[in-house]
Amino acid sequence: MNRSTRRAISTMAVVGIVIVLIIVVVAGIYIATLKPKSTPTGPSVITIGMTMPLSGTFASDGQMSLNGIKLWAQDVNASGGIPVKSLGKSLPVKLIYYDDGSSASTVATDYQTLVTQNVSFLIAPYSSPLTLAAAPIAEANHLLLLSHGGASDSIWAKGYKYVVGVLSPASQYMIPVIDMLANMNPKPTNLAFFFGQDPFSLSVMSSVEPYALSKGFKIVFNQTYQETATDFTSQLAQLQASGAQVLIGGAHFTDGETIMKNLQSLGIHLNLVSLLVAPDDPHFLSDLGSLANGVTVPSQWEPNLNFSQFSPYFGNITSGQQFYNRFMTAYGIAPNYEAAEAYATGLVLEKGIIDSGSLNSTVVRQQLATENFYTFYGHFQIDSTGKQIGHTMVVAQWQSGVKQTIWPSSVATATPLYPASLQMQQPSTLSYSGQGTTSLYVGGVASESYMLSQSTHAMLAVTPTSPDRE
Amino acid sequence: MPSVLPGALVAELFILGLMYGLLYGVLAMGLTIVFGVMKVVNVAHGDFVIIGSYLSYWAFVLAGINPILSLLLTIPFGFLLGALTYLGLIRRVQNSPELMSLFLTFGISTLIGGLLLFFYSPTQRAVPVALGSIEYGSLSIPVNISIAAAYAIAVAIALRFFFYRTYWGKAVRAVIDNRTSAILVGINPDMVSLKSFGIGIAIASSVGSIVMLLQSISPLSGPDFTLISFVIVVLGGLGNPPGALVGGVVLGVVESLSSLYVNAAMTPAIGFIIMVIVLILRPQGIMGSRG
Amino acid sequence: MLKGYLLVHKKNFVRDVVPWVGALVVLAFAPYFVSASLRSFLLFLLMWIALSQSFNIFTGLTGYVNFGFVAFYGLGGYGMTMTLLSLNIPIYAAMVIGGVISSLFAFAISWPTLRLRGAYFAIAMLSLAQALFVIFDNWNFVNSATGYTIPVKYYDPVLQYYYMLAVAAVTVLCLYVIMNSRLGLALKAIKQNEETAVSIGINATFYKAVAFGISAFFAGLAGGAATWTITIIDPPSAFDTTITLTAISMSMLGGLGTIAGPIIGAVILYSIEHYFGLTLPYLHLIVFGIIIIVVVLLIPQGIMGEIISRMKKSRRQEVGEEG
Amino acid sequence: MSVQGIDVYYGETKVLHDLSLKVENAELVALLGSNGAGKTTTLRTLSGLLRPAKGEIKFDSHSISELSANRIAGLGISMVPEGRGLFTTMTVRENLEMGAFAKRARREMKKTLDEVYSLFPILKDRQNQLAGSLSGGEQQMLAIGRALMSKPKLIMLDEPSLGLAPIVISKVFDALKALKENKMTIVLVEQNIDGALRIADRGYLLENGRLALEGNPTEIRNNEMVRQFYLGL
Amino acid sequence: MTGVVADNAQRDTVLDVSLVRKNFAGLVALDGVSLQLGRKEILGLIGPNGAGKSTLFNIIAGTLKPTSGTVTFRGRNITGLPPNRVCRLGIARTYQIPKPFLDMTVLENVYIAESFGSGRDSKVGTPAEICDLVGLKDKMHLEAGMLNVSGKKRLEVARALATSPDVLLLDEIAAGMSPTEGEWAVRFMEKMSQSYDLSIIWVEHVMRLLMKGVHRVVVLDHGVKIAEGRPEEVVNDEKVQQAYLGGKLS
Repeated sequence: MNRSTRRAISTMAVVGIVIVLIIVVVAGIYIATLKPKSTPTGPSVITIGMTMPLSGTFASDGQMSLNGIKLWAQDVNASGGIPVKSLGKSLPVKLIYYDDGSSASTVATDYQTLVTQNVSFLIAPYSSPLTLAAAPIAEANHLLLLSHGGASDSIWAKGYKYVVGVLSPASQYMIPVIDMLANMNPKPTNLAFFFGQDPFSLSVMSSVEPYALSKGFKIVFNQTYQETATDFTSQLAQLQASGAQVLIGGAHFTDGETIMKNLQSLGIHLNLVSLLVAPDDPHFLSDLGSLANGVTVPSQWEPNLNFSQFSPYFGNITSGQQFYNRFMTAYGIAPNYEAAEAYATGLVLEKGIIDSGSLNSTVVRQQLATENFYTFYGHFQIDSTGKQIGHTMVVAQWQSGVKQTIWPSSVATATPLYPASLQMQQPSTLSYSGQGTTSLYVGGVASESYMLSQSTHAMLAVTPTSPDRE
Repeated sequence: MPSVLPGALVAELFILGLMYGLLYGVLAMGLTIVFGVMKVVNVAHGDFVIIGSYLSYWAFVLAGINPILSLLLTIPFGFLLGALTYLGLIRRVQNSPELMSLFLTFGISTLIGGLLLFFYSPTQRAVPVALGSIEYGSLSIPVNISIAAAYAIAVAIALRFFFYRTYWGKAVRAVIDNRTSAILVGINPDMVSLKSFGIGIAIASSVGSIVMLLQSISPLSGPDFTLISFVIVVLGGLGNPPGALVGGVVLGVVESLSSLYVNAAMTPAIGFIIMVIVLILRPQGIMGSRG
Repeated sequence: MLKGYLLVHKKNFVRDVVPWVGALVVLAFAPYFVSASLRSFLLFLLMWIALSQSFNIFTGLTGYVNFGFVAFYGLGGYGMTMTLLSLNIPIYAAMVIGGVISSLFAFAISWPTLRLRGAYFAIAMLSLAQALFVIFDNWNFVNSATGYTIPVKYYDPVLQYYYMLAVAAVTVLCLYVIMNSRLGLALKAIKQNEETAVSIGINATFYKAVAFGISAFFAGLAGGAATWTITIIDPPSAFDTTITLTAISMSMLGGLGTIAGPIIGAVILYSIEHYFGLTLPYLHLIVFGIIIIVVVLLIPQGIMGEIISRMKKSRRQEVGEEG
Repeated sequence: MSVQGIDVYYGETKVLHDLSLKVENAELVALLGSNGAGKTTTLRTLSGLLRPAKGEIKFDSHSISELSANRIAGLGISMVPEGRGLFTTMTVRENLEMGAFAKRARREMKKTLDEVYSLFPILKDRQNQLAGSLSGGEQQMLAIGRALMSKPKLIMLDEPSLGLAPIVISKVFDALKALKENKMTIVLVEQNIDGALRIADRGYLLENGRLALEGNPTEIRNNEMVRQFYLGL
Repeated sequence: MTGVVADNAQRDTVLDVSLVRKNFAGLVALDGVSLQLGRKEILGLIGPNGAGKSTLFNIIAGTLKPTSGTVTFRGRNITGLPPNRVCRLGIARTYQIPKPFLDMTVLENVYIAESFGSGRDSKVGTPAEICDLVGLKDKMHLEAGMLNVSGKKRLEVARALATSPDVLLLDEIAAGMSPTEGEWAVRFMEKMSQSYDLSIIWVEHVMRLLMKGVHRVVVLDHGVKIAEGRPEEVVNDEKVQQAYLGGKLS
């Protein structure tokens, strides 16, 4: 390098440093402006604060949840806001949210920021660890923290007074699956457990294991795995050798699909596969095609559920289908239960504010303790710790390219496809047109639609050859 | 854990481990060639795998191209991308301390991760191509993994041909062996570096296509592949391509067979622990010859 | 010894000490006049200063790049949490125990790992940290994947702020003391030319291990204080490679081996991350990546390194070639 | 080749001071001098591995001071580095093939290969062995053979006798003599003055990076400076 | 052994190298070399390139472990001790290619050596005095990287002296110095040796100087000691001429 280029480069370095410094100054100013503006005449909006994991491990869940909550806020504001009795008027809702990057330390900082921004209520980030990181801050500032995506039972075992769960806790996830299997004919005897090694999945596993044993099942394979693992074939080969008839397990997204692909490539015959989280995502179908058929997932909510016959019923959205359509129109992608539980969280807050007539978190929290009602998402009732006890899980199953609710039978839209093993070894056609998955995100906003076209539907409609029995 | 090990299961696990090992071994070869020629530890290696995977994914979704066919796309694209990355970035730190290239490729890795997240969202992707398995007695060998292994072998053979039969391949070996002498016989080290980096990245992104047959990926899976490659490369000796293949097979088989005794969640630790032990006992790797 | 070295250097105490004390005083009174959100921002900024500085204590002074740095942070966090929960001792004592545990780990692994050089050392440390993650994830003794939560009775954001301030201040002070001590002198010699250093009687193996242990101690302290603030610790958050990479990026941007460098780097990068994290979710990774690439290509010595070498260059021009 | 007043630095240290040399066609020039005199530095500069800070190097009346080492090699200047610099993990034949890397040489590789084999028959017997497994003398022959493969106009050798037994040394010198008789231009750096002067046409004596003496073998032999530089008395 | 006793200083041996042998991957670098260094003696160690001088230095200094043989320093077996221990016992060395701490000033370089070194009070003086002694007084506050070759060589000597050694291993100190500077080096070493009870092994290619400066010479060739004795005897030794010049020149 000769002298002149060296000088040019150092000049560029100086320019670089200056640019960086400018960015920092701008950042500083921005952060300074985050400080609350004084509002002497009482609140004119209801400010609700939260962070969401829009990047990092939980990013896709966070995006879904955020969309659900934003949709609720839109709907509320479109209908004139929430009537607050103590103020004698209806106030619109304002959401403040940040990306926490799935990092607990960012959650801890951002919630500190939120509590200084005159928020009246807090909504928890998606996932149990992040909810746990937000809880002490809510507690210390006496702000209600509604959990829509933190399922771990431990959240409610720490004595927090302000944390309220809208969703069924992790311990409830696989219980209905076991109930369903116990009612199958022929009833399977050998179960395989293959859960992820993470707090949520372990929490699911620790409750389903004794429950399955109490129902007379034998657990012939029981392992946990790292979510980041790139293949599970050697474990699944052993699972096959163990003589298991049903696989119960999973953790999140990528690992769930990889398990399915591995099962398929090994040609493993199972009567039923039930995985956490992954199969609920619409991508599960587009990514796996006919392989998805017959896979079940414990679900907090399904589009085909309808609770409007229950009383008291709350909310303008009266059925799952209505929410599905509403969400489709707004975002162009199908909602999963994460979106629904997030929307329902808004409804729960709305109900609490209306019934208590207050914007005071402590008052609303007390009000929620007494509530017992239904929304399109299902039942709401909490115990003294704030844990959800009213809501129940359902079991959903992919059948011919459609996700059907199959359990409990009172809300089922289809009979379980059981045994559902046949699709597993059918090589799908290589000329699959794959129109189902062109959801291209730019900056976290879905810009293209996710829609199963008619032709895809037709192609994926593999007629079950085994008789449905219940 | 079975008290008596069924022979067929052990055999199946061995074959599965071997085949996966071959694929990851070839992936690691890409990394080790780059290190051998340039002394650059490419932290972004796994992210180039994901780029290849996404390319195959979109080829499949938009044009219905099977991931195997999309190799025809990812190999030249990977080579081009590698060559451009080399010309634009890597070349500038080639003569700086090793540390600088480590930082640089870490920056590239972060950038790729960010760009993929920005454009594709964090959701997982997979392609619904099912290939079933070959039943042989009581063994069942998955077709997709067999294809992966076959591809790995093909790449290994092609690399061997390139390194031992072509002039440029020999030039690459010459540069790895003795850089100064290579320059003195007229080999342009920049050209060799360019080609090696291109080849390294072509291998990574083409493995990405194959990976699409085996599993589901997300923009954040890149570092997982990098880590696997690191372990293998160190097992085989940094800068030693055949060593990488051996390291990959050793790791694949050990991990697969260990699954009989160890909970799956512990499996990744086995690779790391083997690697740390190897580094302590034989810092030059299993295949390394320098004493 | 110290006296003799100071003679060589002619320290300007007013210039060297006053700004630091000033900054410390401002930070000490900060909770009284800044908002809770800014205080919380400062708390984590202080954590990053402590982390990048403890990274600097080893890597900046010896030139060995520790890619498994997060292991020290995680072990400190676990050490603090577990002693706090099981022994019911004051939190500062638990933090010190966390630091000591992390330090002992560093000494234990120094023998096999410090023999490795360059990329081998980096990869070995990276793998070691990953192995720790997997082991903790499966180990019931540390509550496996579930990890621990700090009970809400310990929650006190102002106190947490002061602890973190203390950790950061002590870490910076320690680096200053090391750099002006016999240990620092030995490390400086080892970094510049290990062979010569050994030839004049410096026990390189010993001094490197000591620096490794000290670096681990302060990273452990910071890990403990951070865990207390975040209130939860589990293997993915305790052994997150991103923490290593962020600490590396910060100290590298500011300038490894200098006192002010890692602090400047932490301020810049953490502000950027915080700012973009709040506004543009995916963009901060892209910005982060570009900054690292630009720094490596344009100012490989970091901001302080660049300033120092420019100062030297201009001094050299004054003195003229060979004086 | 001609070298005009070059200054060469290692970092900030000046190691060659205003050095000028000339090498005529088909001439064997010996560069002599004690250790640290600057002989190896001179060769490294001529082959392009080092850049002169000042001065000019001309080859066939073209300036080559700014060219990269691999370009210079392509022009037909071949160097046998100190310690031979073989590709030890490659076979003898592959080493020779690499020698003919330059496009000009690659076309005639087969022919050149035969020529080298006839000059050093032992290499043909060993052609599929790894270069690292050869004996010291064989390695030196391979290094020279590799340099010849590029069909060089000028060949430069750095201490070919280093570490070899006396019998092998004389063989190496015989080979060089044969090359010279084939009209090859050779620059030889040697500390074995006697051997070098026996085959050289002219010699330069360096001391501390400066030219100390220039002349034909007899003049150098009879100059007292040589004995002084080497033996101190 | 040629058996020449140079002067009475040799009577008490400070350093005794006995039958040292070193193999590198099958190659014999040193083949049973023995030599003794007396108190206040300056011993020249010469030999053509590749003779094994550096290997011998590295073995004495502890950088390499001999395959067999022993090194005894003042009656203590120091074979295989690490270099830092060897230095602290009192054996200092310089490097042929100077290896200063480039980013430190001259004074700092010397200061570090003094403060670690042998661990005893320096017998030569304070770092500043040592800089003065070797003629670097006015460059004391310059960075080592800015010195010229001669300055760096002087710094090597200063650094070695600062460790307060009893034995000094000098590796090509005069190469890169002007003839006048070389003369200075010879006088300097003689003075150091006498004033500070220093024994020196000196490797040098600038023979003119070496022969003036040393009391006794040991000649190595191909790892074997081929001659030993007073300079004028050694120079006329036929084996030495063969090794050095490839034959008798004229």
